[in-house]
Amino acid sequence: MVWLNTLYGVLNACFILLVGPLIDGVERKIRARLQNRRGPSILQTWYDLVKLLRKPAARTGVPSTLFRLSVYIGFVNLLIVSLFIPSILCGGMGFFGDLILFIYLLSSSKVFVLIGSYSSGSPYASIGSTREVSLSMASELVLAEIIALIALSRSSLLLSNVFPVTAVLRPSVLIGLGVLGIIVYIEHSRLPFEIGEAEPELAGGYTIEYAGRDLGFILWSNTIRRTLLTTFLIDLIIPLDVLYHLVIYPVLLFSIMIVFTAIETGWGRLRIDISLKYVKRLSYVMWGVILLALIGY
Amino acid sequence: MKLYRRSLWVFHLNSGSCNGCDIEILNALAPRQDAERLGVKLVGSPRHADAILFTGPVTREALPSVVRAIQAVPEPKIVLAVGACACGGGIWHDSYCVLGGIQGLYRVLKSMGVAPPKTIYVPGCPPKPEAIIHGIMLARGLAGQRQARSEYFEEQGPAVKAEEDLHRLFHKCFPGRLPPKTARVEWGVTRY
Amino acid sequence: MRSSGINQVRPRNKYELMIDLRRFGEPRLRGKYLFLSRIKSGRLRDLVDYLHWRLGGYYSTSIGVDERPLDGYFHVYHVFVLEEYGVYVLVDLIADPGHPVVESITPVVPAANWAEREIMDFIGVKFRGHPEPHRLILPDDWPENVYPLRKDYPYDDKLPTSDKIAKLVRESSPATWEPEAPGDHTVIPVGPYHPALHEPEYFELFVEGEKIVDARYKGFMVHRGIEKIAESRLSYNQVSFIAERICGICGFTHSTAYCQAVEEAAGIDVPERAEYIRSILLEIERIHSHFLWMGVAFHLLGYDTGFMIMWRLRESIMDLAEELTGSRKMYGANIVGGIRDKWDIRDDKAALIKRMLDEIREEYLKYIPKIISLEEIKKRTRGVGVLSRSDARKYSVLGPHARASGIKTDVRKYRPYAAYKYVNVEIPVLDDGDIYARMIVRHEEILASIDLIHRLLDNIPKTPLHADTSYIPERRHGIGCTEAPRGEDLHFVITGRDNKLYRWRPRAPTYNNLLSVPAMLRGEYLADAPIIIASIDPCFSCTDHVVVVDLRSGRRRPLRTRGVVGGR
Amino acid sequence: MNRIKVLLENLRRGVVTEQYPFKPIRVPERLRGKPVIDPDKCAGCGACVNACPPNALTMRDDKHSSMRFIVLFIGRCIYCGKCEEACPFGAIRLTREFELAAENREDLYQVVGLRLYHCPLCGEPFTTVRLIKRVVEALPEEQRAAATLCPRCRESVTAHYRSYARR
Repeated sequence: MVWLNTLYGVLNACFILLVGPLIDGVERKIRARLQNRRGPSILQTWYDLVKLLRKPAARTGVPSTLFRLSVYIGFVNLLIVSLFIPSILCGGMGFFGDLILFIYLLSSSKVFVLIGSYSSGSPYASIGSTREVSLSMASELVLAEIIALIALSRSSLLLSNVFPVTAVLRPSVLIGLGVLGIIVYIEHSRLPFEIGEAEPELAGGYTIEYAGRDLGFILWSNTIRRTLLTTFLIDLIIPLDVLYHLVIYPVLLFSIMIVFTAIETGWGRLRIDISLKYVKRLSYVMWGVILLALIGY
Repeated sequence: MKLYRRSLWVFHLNSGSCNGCDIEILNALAPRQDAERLGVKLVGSPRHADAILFTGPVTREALPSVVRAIQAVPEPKIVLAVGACACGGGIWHDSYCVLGGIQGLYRVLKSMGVAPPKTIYVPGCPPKPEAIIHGIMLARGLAGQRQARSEYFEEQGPAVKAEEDLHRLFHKCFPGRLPPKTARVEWGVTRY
Repeated sequence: MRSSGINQVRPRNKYELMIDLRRFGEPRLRGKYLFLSRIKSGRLRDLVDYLHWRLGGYYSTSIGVDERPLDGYFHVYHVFVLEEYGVYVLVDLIADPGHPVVESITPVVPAANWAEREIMDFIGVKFRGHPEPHRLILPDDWPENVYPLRKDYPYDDKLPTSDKIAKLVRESSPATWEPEAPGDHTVIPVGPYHPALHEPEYFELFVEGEKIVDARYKGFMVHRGIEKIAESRLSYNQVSFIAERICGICGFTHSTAYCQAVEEAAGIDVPERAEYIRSILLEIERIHSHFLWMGVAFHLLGYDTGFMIMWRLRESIMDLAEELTGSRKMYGANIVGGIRDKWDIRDDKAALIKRMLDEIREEYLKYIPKIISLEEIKKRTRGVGVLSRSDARKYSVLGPHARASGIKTDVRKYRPYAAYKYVNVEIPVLDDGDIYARMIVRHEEILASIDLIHRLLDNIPKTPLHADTSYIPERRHGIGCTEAPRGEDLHFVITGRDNKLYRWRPRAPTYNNLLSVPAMLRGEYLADAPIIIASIDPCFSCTDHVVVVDLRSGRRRPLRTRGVVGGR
Repeated sequence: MNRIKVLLENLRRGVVTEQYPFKPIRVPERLRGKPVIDPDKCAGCGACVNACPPNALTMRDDKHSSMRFIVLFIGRCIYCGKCEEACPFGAIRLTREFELAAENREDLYQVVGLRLYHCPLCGEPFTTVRLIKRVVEALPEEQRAAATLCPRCRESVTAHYRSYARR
């Protein structure tokens, strides 16, 4: 069974790797249509990635090892996550405590890139990464709370045991899923919470000093991260069943992303302090929800 | 360039332009022209860029920042000189405070030992957004060049004959009795 | 100050004003211009104080002219606008070429600071008592004692740039990329290449965390030597094209102001039809400029959909301009004395304009109330970047920026030019002084401009398009003012011989408006900096042959290029 | 809800993007595009060169080859149309062409080379054969011969003949 799970894991990882940029392409098309534009081809993000990966990384003047390595560490972290999260196939290399590892790797993948970017010394990069860190710290706290809630509800720390959390229909779980939806949206760094890159303010923010291949991996990581977060949300909702995962999962994945895009298109950017306030409020709500779960609802 | 066939990220570099071209560049991304559909994206950091949309006649004051920004763009890069100022210095080409467009900049780059990158000229004052898009497509080898050098040189034979006719006309009317040859004079407006 | 019987009585009209000003020098009245020459020694600052702070006028700009070929002296003209009397007072100071020093008026009128420094840079006249007599506009590697606007300096003299290159090589290591931080604050450079600006300009923001402590503006990147080219190479009618290229957004207003200045100087009466066409094109330009601003503002607020909508609507205006003038942006219609023949607006075009404008208005009104009621737009514009009325007066800001701070000012209404003489112009004024107010003022102006074009088109008379301009007298002074989309735009000319200008000095509205930016930035969030800077609709290329910087008072230091900025 | 209404309004309008590089766009009648010199009409008088604000049009006389070159550098042109107004022969006009991008700077030039005309008296070249020919054709019979001289010689010749008349 181990080899089968390994195979499942690898196939899942491949799926995530491939579909991440594709979803981004679809999103760009949708966004364009909502703005009366024709928009790029849905493969455009892939084209961009291929181009970036073929370009040399040109790390002139930014010699720090951290700067260079952090991108790849972040990417590998996400790759590991995609090995044990069930996505298109309902299986993976699960092990005890992978629920904890999931949140750890997911957040560390981002933090690594931010630290690397901070080390470049560019003022925009440092402001961008500081902002991004403060927001993702806040939102990951909420994510941790949600995971605690899930672990509590299904009394397990094994991903394959907690999926789907909808098997226990309690008010606390439903609220938790709702909050998770919002947190996934925030973690996607979509408008109005897209403040780390903030093109008009920070000229690309934390990505400013990266070029070529490095930048390609950052972008790829970002799409994978988005896909993984959404996958986690979907896994919690639909049953852990081959057919469900093969058919319903991709449909849900794309429709959630499209809905998110539509929401995003309608928003402007919030300022960091306002965004943080929102996320903190969510955090308080989650504490309440955990209490609710503890008393059995 | 084959690498940029499907995707080209551009960085907009203004070296002291009047804004006309810069606004038209932004305009190329607006819904009507929507350059994004062609895989063009405007990026905020020169390190992300594949190509530079270069505007302005290069003022002396902007020169250091311009050179730095150009050097920050990783190879292989394409420079699109957008507008009359960038292509040939525009109406300020000979002013004391400008270097006269991208050629002046390249002279500086050469003196620093940097080879000028591949350059596409997009004339216009300002060029229509479509003209900029055409330039971008040309740079990527996706569109053909419409503009070509045209030269015309008058044939010698008929012209010499006409001149002789005119001279004959003169000598017929003024046979002999002419004043002594006047001093050599430079006539005509001669501008470089 | 001495006081006499005459001092107590406020002059009632320009003639009384002229008699009144005899106390200070020799006044000479010619039409709208009150020249005041031979200022009595020691009375200059009293005079300036009187004009600027007591008579209700305001200091506009200063012009340095090298008139050595004419009368052997350098001249400095301080221009004061006295709307109440309908005159421009030109205080004419003379500097001896051997020892070119005149008294500075900056201690009395701080707004003159930069104009005087510009004269020091370009003409080489020194100002006695100037608080910061440092180089302002010319590049750092410009040699001392070379003054480009002196008549003996060739316009196309290209000084070698070798110093600059050496410096570049020295500084090319990224360690010097960041400017040093003064004290404990982080310095965030905004520019020279910043996606928010689209022009090479450079702000330095001193921040603590996300809060801005102070700001400093450093410009001069777009100094292209326009004035010198116009005075040396171009003829009267060619200058209107270079004037148009001062700015790629509001170029036509510059060329109109220039033409008006020459027409004033030469006493040319522009035919009515040309005036109407000028006004129509000016209003089209205003609409496109405001749409552009709205789009950029939404983009800076992260609301890209808004940007796309505004620029889509603007595209119709651009089409209209292209249809009327043959170019989307550079209309090229103005010549001294009127409008070029091909640029006539015939009846079929008039119908087209009306139809298109109605469509644009209808669609615009569908969107804009919804967009400006969006939560994040409101949150980030209301109460942000506030400029109080008194501050606005202090910095003497212009245009929509001033109108959003409760100041009633508009050249079109109070000093009407072109066809604004024949129609009533409504000007929206709000008191809040924040970004939201500026947005609403511009929104109202778009609608007002559309109405205005309709009225202008209804009344357009049938007259020739341009007057006879074969004779333009020599050594006449003229001032042309227009209301650019960003505020009052002032052009000063002295006519010359050989179909050429003797002196031309444009002053763009951003010149004044930029002064207020650091004041608006202090204490705001860093994330709001781009929108605050953009909220004045800055046009650096307009301003930059003459540039303004606000440093906190008391800070005296020459400006350097980035990389070597020290503490305060 | 305004947020959604804006997007719905956008959807109602639909895509406005043109197909540009693949399909031509509508170009307005008056568009001021690339200036083109008709070399057959051009007489090399240099009126356009004097009118051109940015010096996109330049003129150079080459005595060796006895040619006058009118050089139009489109890269510097500001499309003001002054040359079109100035040209007495209607030889230069602005077309509606705007796709002027070129990979090579050389491609942005138009050169018109015309034969120089030499004054029958002093032998100095001062303008083009074509211009003199056209001037001569336009003048009444009795003034034609004088028009074939360079201005300086014409002055001295007329002075010479005037002195004859006075005698």
